Amino acid sequence: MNLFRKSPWIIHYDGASCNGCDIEVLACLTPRYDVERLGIINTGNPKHADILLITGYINEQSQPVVRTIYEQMPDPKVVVAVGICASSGGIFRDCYNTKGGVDSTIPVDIYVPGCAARPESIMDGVVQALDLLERKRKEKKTRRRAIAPTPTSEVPTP
Amino acid sequence: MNAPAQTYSEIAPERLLEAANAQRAAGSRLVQICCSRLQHFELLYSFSRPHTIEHLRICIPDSRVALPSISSIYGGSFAYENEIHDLYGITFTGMNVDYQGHFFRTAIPAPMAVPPVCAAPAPKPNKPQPQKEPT
Amino acid sequence: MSAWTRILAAILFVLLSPILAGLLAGLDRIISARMQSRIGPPLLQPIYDLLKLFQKERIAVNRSGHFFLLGYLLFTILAGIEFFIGGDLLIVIFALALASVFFVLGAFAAGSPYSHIGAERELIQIMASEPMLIMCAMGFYVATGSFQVTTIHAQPTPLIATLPGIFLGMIYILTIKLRKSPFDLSTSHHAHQEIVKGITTEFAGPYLAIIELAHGYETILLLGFLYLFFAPWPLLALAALIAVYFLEILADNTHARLYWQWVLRTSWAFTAIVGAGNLILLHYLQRGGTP
Amino acid sequence: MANRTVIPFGPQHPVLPEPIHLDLVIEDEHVVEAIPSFGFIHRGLEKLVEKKDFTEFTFIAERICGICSYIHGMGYCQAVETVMGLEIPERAKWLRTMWSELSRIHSHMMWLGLLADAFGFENLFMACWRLREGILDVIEETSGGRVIFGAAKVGGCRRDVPDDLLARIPAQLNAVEDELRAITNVFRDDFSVRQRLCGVGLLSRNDAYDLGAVGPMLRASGVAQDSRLDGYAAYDKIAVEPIVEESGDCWGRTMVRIREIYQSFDILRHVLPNVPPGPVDMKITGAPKGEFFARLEQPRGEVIYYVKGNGTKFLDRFRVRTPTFANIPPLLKMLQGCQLADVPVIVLTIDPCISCAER
Repeated sequence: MNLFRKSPWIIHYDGASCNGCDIEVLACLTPRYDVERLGIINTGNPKHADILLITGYINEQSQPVVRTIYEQMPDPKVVVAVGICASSGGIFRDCYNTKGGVDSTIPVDIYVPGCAARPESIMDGVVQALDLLERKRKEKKTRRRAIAPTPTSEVPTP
Repeated sequence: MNAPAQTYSEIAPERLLEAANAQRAAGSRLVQICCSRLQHFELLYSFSRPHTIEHLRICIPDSRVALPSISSIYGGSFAYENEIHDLYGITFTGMNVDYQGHFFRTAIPAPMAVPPVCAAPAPKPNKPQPQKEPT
Repeated sequence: MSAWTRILAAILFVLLSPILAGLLAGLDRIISARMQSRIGPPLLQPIYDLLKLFQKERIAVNRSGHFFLLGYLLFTILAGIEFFIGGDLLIVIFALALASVFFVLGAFAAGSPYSHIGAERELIQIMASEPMLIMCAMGFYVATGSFQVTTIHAQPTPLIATLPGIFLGMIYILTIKLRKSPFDLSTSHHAHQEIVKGITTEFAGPYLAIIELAHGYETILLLGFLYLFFAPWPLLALAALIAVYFLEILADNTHARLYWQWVLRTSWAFTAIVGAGNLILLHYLQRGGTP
Repeated sequence: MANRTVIPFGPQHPVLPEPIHLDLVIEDEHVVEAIPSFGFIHRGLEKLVEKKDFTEFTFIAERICGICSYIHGMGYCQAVETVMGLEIPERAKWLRTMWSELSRIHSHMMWLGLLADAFGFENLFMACWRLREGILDVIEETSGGRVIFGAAKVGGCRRDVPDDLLARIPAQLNAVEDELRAITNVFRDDFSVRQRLCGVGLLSRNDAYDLGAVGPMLRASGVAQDSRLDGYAAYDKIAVEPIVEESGDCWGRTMVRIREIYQSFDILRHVLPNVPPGPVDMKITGAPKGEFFARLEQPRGEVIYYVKGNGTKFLDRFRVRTPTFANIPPLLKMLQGCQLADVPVIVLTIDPCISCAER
């Protein structure tokens, strides 16, 4: 049974954004959109989460934070970049403090467009992430069988 | 519009504390401190009473000139002063809360201290390389 | 109870409790969602969550922490088995207390400030709820003359008639044990909290699943306690349990989280008044009845 | 337990939607000291004004913050218009007033929900956000966007709103307002909510004034200051009474915001039937030369836009002093000596918008 499809727990981190996407991410949890229908819980704790939603781009100070959160999440995990800023830096690309989109720091699996991304498209991004989770778990399992017991082997980052 | 009158007056850097004290005695509130990088550095201290807003302008030739902090008079000014220190590299002496340059950590030290490139359409793809500020 | 029925009861408890607790939690989440004008997750969601957590990667934060978690699970199950085979109520309560201590130790071993504060708060919650559990056992003893669950279960008249205060006190601490608002101090299932996930912050994947599992066993065990009050009339008991659980969900949805000082104060005051009051009155009545 | 521990609070924290980091020195769950660090969202967009045309910069001004997005765009435009000496059409002024009041309602309702989430009242959070969708519907119908709707433009508004739509809005607003009463009553009367708000995070009148608090923070401490009295946009034709509470605690600030929601409904009911006919924007010629400070009232308090033009398409300096930035010193003052459980509540009562504060 594809359990990851049924029970994805998300964690949301706000990189350097304008807040527009953040409040839309929160709006996804609330009655009109209600992502709990899909079994999604906003855990707020990287160690419990499967999906990392990042809004906003990465700057000097948030880079180590994002990296730490990503490393704290147990495998399998998926990163969803929400909004244009998170995808490429967006309107703030030319700012002096920009390092670029989220993929400048950690591997991103799904890009959600929009400025600000609408709740519908955020939900769509999360749902696309669900299948990836299961695939990643299987990949890891077969890989582990292939290369003997090294329990700390990481998923290769593209 | 019945917006309150805004007045601008220029004062010398040495007279800053004295002027701030006078504002405080008159019951004004510190609204903001704004620094601009023109060919020189220009600081605007804004004070407001219910129906007026006064801006005190201080011009300093470069960022090596240290200014006195007004945080002993207006306790909330440290936020503005730390910000200006981190973005423009101007030193304030005697701040009540001093972040030692860690209020805003930026990829390049004092990024706003570069004078503006006026009227140029500015295609600037080369991003400045991150450097660590020696602290 | 013969030896065979005892073994059967134990096996049934170990196997069925997680499923039952999962369904209960699923229902809880659906009802909560409806109260919040949402649709809510599927009924089996907590079971999906649990199974998924077992499939996640094991991140070893601290080995002793995991040992303590196993202790937590083991002693909760032991307490449950002792209860459902009709054993001694005091052993059940002590095993349960020991399980909680293992849980707290596990969180202390994890070494993050959030889990430390969560563990401290969990200790406070144990302090708030434990007196009532002991008083409950005493109440059963005073009413039936035995600590044996079989004897208490075999009473001809329902104990609710003589122990209403104890029952109320048990409902009160059930809120603490189920981690519902206003008592969701040490950790909370859904609401966001100032100490992140509190006591469970540092446990990931399978270890979190162990906690959830133990919590499920504990829930069933506590509901078993409440069942004893209505033992002769199973249908009434079922209705009462449903009503109590609904009340807990309602409380969860109509309260803010309160301070630990407040929780400790009110739970002691409330349980002392209704629990101890009930005990004293019962004792007095029994002596008055048979001088 | 009486030893001191330092708790890192944030930057990723479930109660705070935005990254701010506080090192809380605590002793027995009492905060002895709170040391904040900033810069997680610092973008440096003020510097972008030198690279972008002054009309194009409106889009960036709108993205200073996604919650009070419209007022940021409008404030920037207002500052530029004053420097250029433009008098925008009357209809644009009224539409601007309408959108800024809608923004205020949506922001305050969102804040009420977040506050409820901070003290662990999930149901209330959901209820506030459910009703907020009703306001977002109105915003979407009138402008096409939900949170960032790009309706501001130097010289007026980017879009016109048809009159039949304007006539339809009051009924929608009334429906939201009716349902909102039940929710705000909970904030006012509920026992557990009052336990968490009353007497928490006290800020005296003097401290609020001296430390430079603005907006609901200042008004909840008994100072009647509201920049809408300056009469920008169409506010000179609307009577706005500053809403003041005397208690100076978290409960007072909640009450100020709740009463402001109802005030905004009243203002909208006055504005919507009175929007005059006519064009909504005007042609812009030339470039700004000169300097001006525009003061506006955001949901979070007084915001200041400073524009300095040099006669070219590219401004010399754009500065925004946002309300959250001004409210940081009072926040640090309030955090001293509070309980750990109160930290999220106190941080939220300044209605933090870190994106605003760090730009």
